[in-house]
Amino acid sequence: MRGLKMSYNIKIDAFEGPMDLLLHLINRLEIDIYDIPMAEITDQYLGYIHTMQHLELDIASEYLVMAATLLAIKSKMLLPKHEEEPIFDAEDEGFEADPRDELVEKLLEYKKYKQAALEFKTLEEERSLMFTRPPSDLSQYAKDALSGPQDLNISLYDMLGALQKLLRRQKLQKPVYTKVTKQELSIDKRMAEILSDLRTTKGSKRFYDLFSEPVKEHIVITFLALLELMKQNDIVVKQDDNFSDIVITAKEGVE
Amino acid sequence: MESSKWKGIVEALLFASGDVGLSIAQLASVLEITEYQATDLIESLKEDYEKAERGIQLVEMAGVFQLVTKQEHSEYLKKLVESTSSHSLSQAALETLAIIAYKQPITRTEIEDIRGVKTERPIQTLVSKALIKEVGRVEGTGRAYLYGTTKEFLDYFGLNSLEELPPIADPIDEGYENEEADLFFEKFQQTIE
Amino acid sequence: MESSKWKGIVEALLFASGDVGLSIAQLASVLEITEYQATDLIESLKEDYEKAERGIQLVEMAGVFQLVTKQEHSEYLKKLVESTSSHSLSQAALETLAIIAYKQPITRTEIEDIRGVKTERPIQTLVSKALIKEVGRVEGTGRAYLYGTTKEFLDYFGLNSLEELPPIADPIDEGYENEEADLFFEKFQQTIE
Repeated sequence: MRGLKMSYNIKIDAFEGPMDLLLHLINRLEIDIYDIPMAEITDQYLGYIHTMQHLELDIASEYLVMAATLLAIKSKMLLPKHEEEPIFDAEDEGFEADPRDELVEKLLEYKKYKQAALEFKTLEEERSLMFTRPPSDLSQYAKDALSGPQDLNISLYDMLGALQKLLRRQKLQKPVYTKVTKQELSIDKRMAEILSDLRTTKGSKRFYDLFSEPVKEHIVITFLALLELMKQNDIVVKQDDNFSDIVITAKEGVE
Repeated sequence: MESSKWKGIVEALLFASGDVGLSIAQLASVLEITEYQATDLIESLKEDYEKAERGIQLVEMAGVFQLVTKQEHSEYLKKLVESTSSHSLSQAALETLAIIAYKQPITRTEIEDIRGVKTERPIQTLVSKALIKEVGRVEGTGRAYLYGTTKEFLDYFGLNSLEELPPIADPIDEGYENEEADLFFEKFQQTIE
Repeated sequence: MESSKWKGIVEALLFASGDVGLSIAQLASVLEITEYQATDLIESLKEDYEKAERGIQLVEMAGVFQLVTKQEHSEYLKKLVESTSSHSLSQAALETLAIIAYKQPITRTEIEDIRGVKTERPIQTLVSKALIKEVGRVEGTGRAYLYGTTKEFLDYFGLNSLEELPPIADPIDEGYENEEADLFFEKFQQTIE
């Protein structure tokens, strides 16, 4: 029972509210929305509510309000009709208003936007397939005049919009490769690579040339590998002058 | 200047503008040409981008032109980004947004009347995502906020203007599809039986 | 696949990778081709960009390839900036302002970590517009400045306090950089042990 309850707790999100539930029932029962059999729909709706209560789910008050509305309409439908003197507030003179009218109108209105929401979802998906880039940094061309914000014409929403763009963009700037390369570049492996690298270039190489991969992990490991090689006395590191190239040379006889 | 040179400049300007985009008016003013000429340049660039060897396209969104990658390459681009766990909008947010888009300016109460449920949370989400904003207040007592969509909204859905909103279908005779709900309903029937 | 199609994909990837750029290794891994093939594609794209009708070029900087606008168009880019900057803030400045508003007090380095690019100039602009100010300094070495929003910021946006800022749904990410620092630390530990 416990497990069952939990699964329903998740599934209750299937409906966006009483209107959504009603539309669903109407569709499922293949009912003509313009001629809703109130008794049937009310029974079905209440059955749903009772099951939710049975499952001890929290029922949003809106569902109960709708239940009351359905019952009210149902009872009005049962009242005898008067030809001459309409007992309901009829907007058009001489015609008796159908007690279902207001509900039907609301359902149709809601349905309209529910369908629009579906179209928005499609648009959202299509748009998400297009990737953009941030504007280039052109600040070198900008002139800043010292002044307060009063001559600006921006809103809080411009700021939020910019932030939103940044947040969307940022997702792209976290490249997966940090994960991919995390795999197995060990310091030992990099040490061996460096030594064999040095051998192909007659024993020496410029320090910077060893940092060929612009991946942070690779840089860190290369650096640590170099330190380790120095410690083991396998390489010699030389710099002739301040700021001149640092040259890494493999010691002879080092395998 | 030759037309090919002009195109190069327009491409540079579009590129530098990134996801902020460039309007025809801006383009005309920077190049000191008429808006007609600017539009021509844009059109001709658009065609160039249609070639297979180009990975980018020129689209008009939210009233500005911007370069974006072609949809057909999205699978490769997705490999470059961390798997984004569905950052799409919730059903409640989409419904709320749809109502605001078609009926703006509109108050929260009016939205709740249509949806039949409380809508505070979805509105907050939409504001924080800069998809909607407060555009004013109702006169009189209460002075409730009126909501409308933003420029970011158009960009988010790839629309150029509100006129491009999908027409709202008259829902007569259209089936109401909701598989998830169906599934729920079946389970639920089993429980009552 | 035809080479023209490949080129399109490489262009799309380069475009979307922005100022961060792409390495040959990354490109090869995303396209599942060899690094040789990736280099060939890059070379061939580079040539394409040399044509006059292209406003962008493919450059290699610090081992990564990225697209940038051609030097010769800089006067137009300058005009673009001039035409937009007087009554508005650049995207960079708006982003920076948002980050400061929501994460103050914050140092420039922290902002740059979030934005992924240098942010000296936007900060200068915001200070000169009195929207932000230095609110203190970080303890310890470096003593970097901490930035926060000003009273003018609140006035300008009609806020009584920072609490009135709309809540943001997506947290501004801070985990990323730390992750890398952790990685470094881990490796470092391994070495000393």
